[in-house]
Amino acid sequence: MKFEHFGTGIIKGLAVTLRHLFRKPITTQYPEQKLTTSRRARGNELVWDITKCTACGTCAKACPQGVIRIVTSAKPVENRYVVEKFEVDTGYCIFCGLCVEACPFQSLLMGYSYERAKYRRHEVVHTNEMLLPSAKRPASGYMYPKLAKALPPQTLLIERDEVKG
Amino acid sequence: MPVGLNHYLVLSAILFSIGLYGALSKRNAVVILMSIEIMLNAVNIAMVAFSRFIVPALLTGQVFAIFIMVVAAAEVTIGLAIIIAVYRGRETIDVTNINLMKW
Amino acid sequence: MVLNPGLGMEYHWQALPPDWPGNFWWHWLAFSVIILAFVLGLVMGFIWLERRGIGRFQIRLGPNRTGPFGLLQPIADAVKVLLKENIVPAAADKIVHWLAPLVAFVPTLMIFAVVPFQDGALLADLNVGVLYIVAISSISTVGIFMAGWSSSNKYSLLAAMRDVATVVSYEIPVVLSLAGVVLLAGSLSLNQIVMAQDIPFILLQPLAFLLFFIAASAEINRTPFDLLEADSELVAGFHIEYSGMKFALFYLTEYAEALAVSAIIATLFLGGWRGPVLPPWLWFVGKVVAVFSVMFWIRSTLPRVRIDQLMALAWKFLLPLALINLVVTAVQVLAWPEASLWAMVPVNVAIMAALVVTWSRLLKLGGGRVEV
Amino acid sequence: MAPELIWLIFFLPLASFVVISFVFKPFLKDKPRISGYSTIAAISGSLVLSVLVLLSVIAAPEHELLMPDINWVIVDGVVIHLGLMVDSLTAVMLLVITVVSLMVQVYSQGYMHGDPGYHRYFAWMSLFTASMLGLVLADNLILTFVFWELVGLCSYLLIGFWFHRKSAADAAKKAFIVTRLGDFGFLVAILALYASTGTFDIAELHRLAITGALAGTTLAWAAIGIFAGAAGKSAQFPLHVWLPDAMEGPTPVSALIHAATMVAAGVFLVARMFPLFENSPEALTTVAVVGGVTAIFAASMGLVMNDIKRVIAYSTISQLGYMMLGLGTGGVAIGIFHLFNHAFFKALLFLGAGSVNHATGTFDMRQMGGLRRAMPWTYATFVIGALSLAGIWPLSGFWSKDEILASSLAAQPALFYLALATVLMTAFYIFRAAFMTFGGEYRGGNGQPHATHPHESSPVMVAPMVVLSVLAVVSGMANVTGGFARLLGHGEGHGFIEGFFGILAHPLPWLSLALAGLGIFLAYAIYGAKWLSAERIGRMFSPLYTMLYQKYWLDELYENVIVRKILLKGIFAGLERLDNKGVDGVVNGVASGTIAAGRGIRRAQTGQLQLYGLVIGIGILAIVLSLYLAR
Amino acid sequence: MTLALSGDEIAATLGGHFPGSVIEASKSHLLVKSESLFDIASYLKTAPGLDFDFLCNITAVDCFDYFEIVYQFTSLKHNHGLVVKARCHDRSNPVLPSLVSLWRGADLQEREIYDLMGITFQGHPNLKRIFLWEDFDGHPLRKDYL
Amino acid sequence: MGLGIAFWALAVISVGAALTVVFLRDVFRAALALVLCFLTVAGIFITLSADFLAAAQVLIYVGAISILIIMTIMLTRGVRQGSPSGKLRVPALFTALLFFAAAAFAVLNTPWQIAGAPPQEPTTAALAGRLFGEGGFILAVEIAAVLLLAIILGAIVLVREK
Amino acid sequence: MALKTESFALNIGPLHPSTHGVFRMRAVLDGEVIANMEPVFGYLHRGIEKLAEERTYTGVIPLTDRLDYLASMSNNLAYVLAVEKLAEISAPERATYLRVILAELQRIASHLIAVGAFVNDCGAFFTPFLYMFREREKILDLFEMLSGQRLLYNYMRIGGFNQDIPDEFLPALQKFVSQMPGFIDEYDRLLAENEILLARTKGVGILPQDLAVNISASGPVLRASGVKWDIRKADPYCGYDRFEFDIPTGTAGDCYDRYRVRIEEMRQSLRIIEQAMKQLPSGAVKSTVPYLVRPPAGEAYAHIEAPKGELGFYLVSDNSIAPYRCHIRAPSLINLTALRDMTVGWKVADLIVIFGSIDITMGEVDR
Repeated sequence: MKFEHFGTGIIKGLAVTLRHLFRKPITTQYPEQKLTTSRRARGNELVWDITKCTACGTCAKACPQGVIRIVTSAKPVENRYVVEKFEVDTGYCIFCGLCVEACPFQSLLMGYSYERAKYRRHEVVHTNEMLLPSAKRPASGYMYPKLAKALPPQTLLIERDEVKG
Repeated sequence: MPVGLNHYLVLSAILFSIGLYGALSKRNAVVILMSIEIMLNAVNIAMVAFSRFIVPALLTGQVFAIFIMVVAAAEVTIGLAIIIAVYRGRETIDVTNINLMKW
Repeated sequence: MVLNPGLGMEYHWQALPPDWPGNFWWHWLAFSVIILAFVLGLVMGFIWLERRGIGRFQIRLGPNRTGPFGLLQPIADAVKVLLKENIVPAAADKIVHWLAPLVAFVPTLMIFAVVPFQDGALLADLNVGVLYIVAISSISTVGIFMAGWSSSNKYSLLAAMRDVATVVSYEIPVVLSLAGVVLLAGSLSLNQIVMAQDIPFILLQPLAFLLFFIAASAEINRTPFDLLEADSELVAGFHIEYSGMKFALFYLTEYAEALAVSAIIATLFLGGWRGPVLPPWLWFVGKVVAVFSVMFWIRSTLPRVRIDQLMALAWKFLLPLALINLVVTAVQVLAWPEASLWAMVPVNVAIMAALVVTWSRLLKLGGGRVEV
Repeated sequence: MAPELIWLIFFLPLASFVVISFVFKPFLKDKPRISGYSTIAAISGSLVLSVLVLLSVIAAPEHELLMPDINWVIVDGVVIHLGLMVDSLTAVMLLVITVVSLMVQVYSQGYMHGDPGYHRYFAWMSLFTASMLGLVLADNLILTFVFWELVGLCSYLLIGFWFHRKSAADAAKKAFIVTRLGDFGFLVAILALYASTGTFDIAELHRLAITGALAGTTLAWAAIGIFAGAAGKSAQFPLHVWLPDAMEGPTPVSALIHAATMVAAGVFLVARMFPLFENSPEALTTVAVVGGVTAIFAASMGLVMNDIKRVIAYSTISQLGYMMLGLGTGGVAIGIFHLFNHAFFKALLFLGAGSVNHATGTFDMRQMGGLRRAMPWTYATFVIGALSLAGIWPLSGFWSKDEILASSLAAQPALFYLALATVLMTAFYIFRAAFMTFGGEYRGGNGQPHATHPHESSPVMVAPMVVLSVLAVVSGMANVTGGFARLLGHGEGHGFIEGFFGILAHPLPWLSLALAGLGIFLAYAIYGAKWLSAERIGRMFSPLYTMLYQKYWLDELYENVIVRKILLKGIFAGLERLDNKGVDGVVNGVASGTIAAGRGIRRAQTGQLQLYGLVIGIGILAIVLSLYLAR
Repeated sequence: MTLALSGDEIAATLGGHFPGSVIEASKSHLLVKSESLFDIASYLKTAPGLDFDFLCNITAVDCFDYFEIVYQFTSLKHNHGLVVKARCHDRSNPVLPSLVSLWRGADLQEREIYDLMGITFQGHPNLKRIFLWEDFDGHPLRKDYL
Repeated sequence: MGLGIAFWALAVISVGAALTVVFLRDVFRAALALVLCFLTVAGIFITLSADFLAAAQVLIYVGAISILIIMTIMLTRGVRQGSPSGKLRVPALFTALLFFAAAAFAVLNTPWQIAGAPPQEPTTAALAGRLFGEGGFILAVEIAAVLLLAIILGAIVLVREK
Repeated sequence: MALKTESFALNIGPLHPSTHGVFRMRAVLDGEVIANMEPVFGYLHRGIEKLAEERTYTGVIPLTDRLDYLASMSNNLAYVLAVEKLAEISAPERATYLRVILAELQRIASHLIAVGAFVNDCGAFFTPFLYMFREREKILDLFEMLSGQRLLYNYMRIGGFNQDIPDEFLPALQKFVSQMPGFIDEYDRLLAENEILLARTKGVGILPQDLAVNISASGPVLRASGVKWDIRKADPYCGYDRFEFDIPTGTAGDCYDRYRVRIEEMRQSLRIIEQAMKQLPSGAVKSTVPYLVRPPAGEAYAHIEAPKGELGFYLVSDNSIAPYRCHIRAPSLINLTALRDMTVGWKVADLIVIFGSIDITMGEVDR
């Protein structure tokens, strides 16, 4: 070891850590304390608006993973095909949001919630009704600024950690 | 029979004999060294026993034991150094294969 | 005072507090229990303190779930560890693998036999106390080495080799730096040394304190000298293959060693149980905790040194300085006028500063590529 | 003066040596200057203390400070003390050594600049200074001998400082071996003295010699033995051959060791043991005769050398002969006074030679010339030294040389004439050197680029020369009043002015001055103004010239005749024959028998350690058992 | 701005040194014969004024008929770049000279191409598979690998 | 009584450990047995009222020598297959037994002059006095120091590479 | 130990705390000294180059997130620049400035991890690492605000961004930029003069300048060896020539220099961000680009100065909606070329430090 500064460097470092001892911890106690995610959060599921969907399949084409499967009725009703099955395999979904971006009818949105872990593998495949928005499955403002405005503002560490170095 | 000088001396003799046997019969140089350490320890016991029972006020035996310890430390150091040097050159510490002293 | 007529070793055990009820066996038993309780309790406290403390140094909270302020965390950890499956590697040297944690732990516990908790309150006031500590503490090395060797794991073997190299090197500065204290106190008995500290020896022997702190940290493998468990290199070092109860023993050993070093530093350099107002044992515990706090403060700050730098530090920095310190102390003990002991404090601090600065300048320790 | 402080005189340079060797050299390789500074600091300390010693001795000249306090070796009743003996002689020597050493160390700062062995150089120089100081301080012969050998060792190391040059290595060996020849005599003398007196103590020996308890043949042989040692160290004929070769060492080394101090140690030793010589006329005569012969003999060789350092080296031998002559005829004061003066001006001359060498890259005077303009300071100081050496009034050399002449005239008239002739030669050769070096036109040095335009050396080299030149002027004044002689034990005092000018009232000084003037004039005529051609004169006295140039073929004599012919062919060959035929016959017979036996037994020698151990163990047991059974 | 040297100009200078080695030269790149690739590369590395001391990137493109190896040379000294291409027409055993002896930066990149595209670089000191294991069958980046 | 128990326990363990050292094939375990042997010898020192020596025994033998030995074992090959006995097994055994017989015979047949005086109280200061004090063993201490210096140099020279 | 021992092989990785992912180094040790070392790659090989051939040009962007997952923004940027070059699309001015801001933020975030992990490799008990994570979290907060995720942003699009920044972004960024220099000073106080860190890193793992150029090293590794080469200056993209900043370079090319270069680069990045924030124009963030980009047949190579070094995308188009060939010049992989040269002769502990000082991400090495 070269003692180029004969230990003053070590002492400086010790002083830095000592100062941190008197700072507020920056960690969050997760289950009790929760931070608000981004208004554009891409939570771990998709929210589907059945009323607007025309089953055009743009989302399925845009999906790089190919996790969206759409089965429509053979015959159009009111000049529209009816969706018989809209299936998202969340297990393979990478939540890139390209489908939401691609949807021309604003019928597909990213989910806002995140604590949606499942115990069984087949439960991650979401179909039709399971994809509908509900109180438990709010939609995020991803690609939809109006929706985003309504969501609570994101907690930022920069706002909490006021101590300057 | 209360424990007396003879007990210690016989213990010392036993340990010394064991060490002697090891030093003479083992083929691994390190084990030989270890046996020699046992012998030195045996001698130390005898020394301290003499000191305790014959001249308890003088501690001469303990002084000698200290010197024996010094010599033992020195012997181990140099012995191990030799072993490592030999091992480096010959790739073995089996003394039966080390016959540099032949002729 | 004849304490143990039966064993014929009466001369070892010196005066007990005269008001101690009963005879020697009480003392033996009571203190064994006290020491066990003290070590286990304080080790648990240390584990909690270190985890919380480092957490705070790292601007996080540390364990805070089990019990108030996470106080029960060490117990939870202990329970978890004890309930874990005990895995022994197939290629391991089974007997040695089993024995190793014990061999490492028992000597560490034995150290506390001579540490005075307050005046005369110690298991055995050995008149060779300091020597006893140094001697006993070196046995744990064998345990660590056994663990490293018997695991049949290259990482643990490397760690074992590092341990041996470290201990062989650092024993010398430890003994030499303690020699200065012993010279000043004029006794090897820890209680006597405490009694001699009208001025804490950290002031009279600042250099010895510094050297002992560094060398002892290295011997018990505390950061920045924790090369044998270096998580970034050797993953966990010598106890990589240990689990369950045996791992718990190693864990315990690690903190018991830290506790032992803290206690020794508190006793030899900080005046032990001496202090105003508060009861002596509280002073003692307070000082131990303070020393340990410095240890984990350092742990939370410093990177780790490399093995050759560790060796170089011992041989080129600590050893010469310890020798110089010994000579300086010897001269001072002989020549310093008794009355002006306080005047020695600034002198010795100045000597320490000068020596450290010059040595740092003179020696370029370590570094450099090793050609193969 | 506290004895501890006197010890310090010796220990300061020793500490410098230790620090340089064990701290600076290993750890501060890249900062060589520090070892020079430490040496200078240590020697400065010694100098200050030496001056204090001198002052205290002057204050009480009769008082001998003896401190045989420390028992060094106690073997079977023989007690060897470690002790100091500080009398006026020691005080003077201390001053000479520390002053010259200090000047040389300062000079070395410049001279050795950039040498890779800088640390080594100063370490050895420190060790040398320490040993030399120890030598003059020692109070018993054993200690003296130890330091005597230590200075010899340092001399060996420093002559061979540039050991990668074969000539330097050879010269170092030669110096070592030749001086050992003399030391053998010294050692025998010490042992003889001990055998007859039972003491190594110098003071005790003095007392014994003065009271006559030690006398007769023993004393004579002991004295001659001591003188043999002195002759070896002081390069007296016939052991002088090493000194010219020793010029292979760095020039400051030559200045310090081979001009001022170590070679003077022989003179000092004789002076130290002078009571022994005084009471043994044979020994005293030997000293005088050897001194006188050496003086002229060396001077004659100095006439023809072309290497400036060799000229000065022969001059040194010659002057040492003078000192011996002075000791042998006049006593301690005269010899030591010359030593005192000689140390300064000869060191000065050597330093000048070194300075010249620094500028030109060579020692060969035939390649120099004209340095007067290029190196004015060197020139001026060199000439002062030369004048002092030649014995020109009122420079220091004059005073001591005059006294030697006077004393030799009184005691040994034959030697007086030799000495007178030496005066002439001395003046001639030293001014020959001066004119060849500084006069005329520059002849190009060693041809290296830096030598084409020689320039003055750095101030750090010039300054010591200036100091020494001042000393060379004034040191002679020490005895103008007779003070020096009085200090060393005898002589009467007189006023300064009286002494300073009064000396010119005698005829003898004029005679020596005239001879010196003649020598200078001749040198000027041949080498300065070139009125006479050196070659023609050389051809005229061709055989003589050759003889001188070949140094009387002494080296060849030693090498070819003594070593090769007598030792190797004669004695050794005879021994060899005896050995081959007689001894070997027996031996071979025994050997072949042994081999035959060994062939059988060697099977037991397996090389197995354990077998040996086993046999040893069984053997011990057998012995123990047999002892027990025999009881 | 890193100046992209025009392949035409370089081709002109190269034509003098290595006649017939340049197959095609355009503003954007230079297509050379694979046999003379190494010589041209060493020329490009050392030629004054060019000094391509930095082998920025190597890649291979499977064009069915042939493999096209694309070298991006850069000169840190002059801050200009050049794209050099070479082709391997033998699909079963494509071989190219290795540039490792010139730029050690080619080491891992050539190994990667060998691994994924199956082009052998002659003279590479350690041409082993890099991402896939030794007995992996086929070369995934080829268009015919499915 | 207590002394007797302590002695017998320590003696049995030490002899057992020594036998293990000599007869075990695994060198590493043999070294561990050696450590045990050293420790019991320290215990025997305590029963002999040599407290300083006991501490020194642990410090030097357990702390230094055995660790050096273990390290050497690590550096050499074939630890597990260990240390077979050589050809000299039988004569060695014979010699050792003979030696033991002789020594035991000598010990038991010598009329030792047991001093009745009590053993020294704390021995440290007394030992220091014997070693460094007037009429002590100071010369031997210095010779030991020189020996250690020589050993250090020798070991360095021996083990130094190239 | 100085003693010569038998050399033995030691596997470091693929599961080892200090290999920054699943990397494996097969080291042959002589005592503690590395006698030989062979890096083994491929434990995280996912065939991204092959996958890209099956996706639309836009669909590749999420894949690029997964290259250097500590610097996804930079990967996005390099890729969209390559596509824009190939399809001759240009992004609006506002998007260009935003890209600079994001790329530089990403650089700071990546360097924070690099330095933190590097000091951790030196053996510091996570403290510097956690301090640096704290600042990185702030950057991730900002990125989350923009893209909705904290790691795999998928924010850039061919011709701009998928959506404009929210209103609260710029104030938060301003706050961050004003605070950050103080934190960097704090890191310096903690580390820059620490004797142990100096001893561990100075003169260790030297990559000489000529070798650094010869192995095509880039980024801080190249600059620490004293080569003043930064693509932002040498070949400015996204209008980097409009900003004032310096290129910090090292002298010795040792681990310490690489650490210093990264710290200095963070300061320079902050300078760039400040300038870009001041100059940020208003307007659209995306130019009109068809839903399925179909570039003309041809090829393009675009490179940026990513945090780890020169990140380049070589795209070949056959006028279809998917790239015909997509090659990624991964700085992490190429910087590892000289790993053996840098580590042989050093000790195990140094191997970890040297490896940490190169700063790689396995996602990028193996792809």
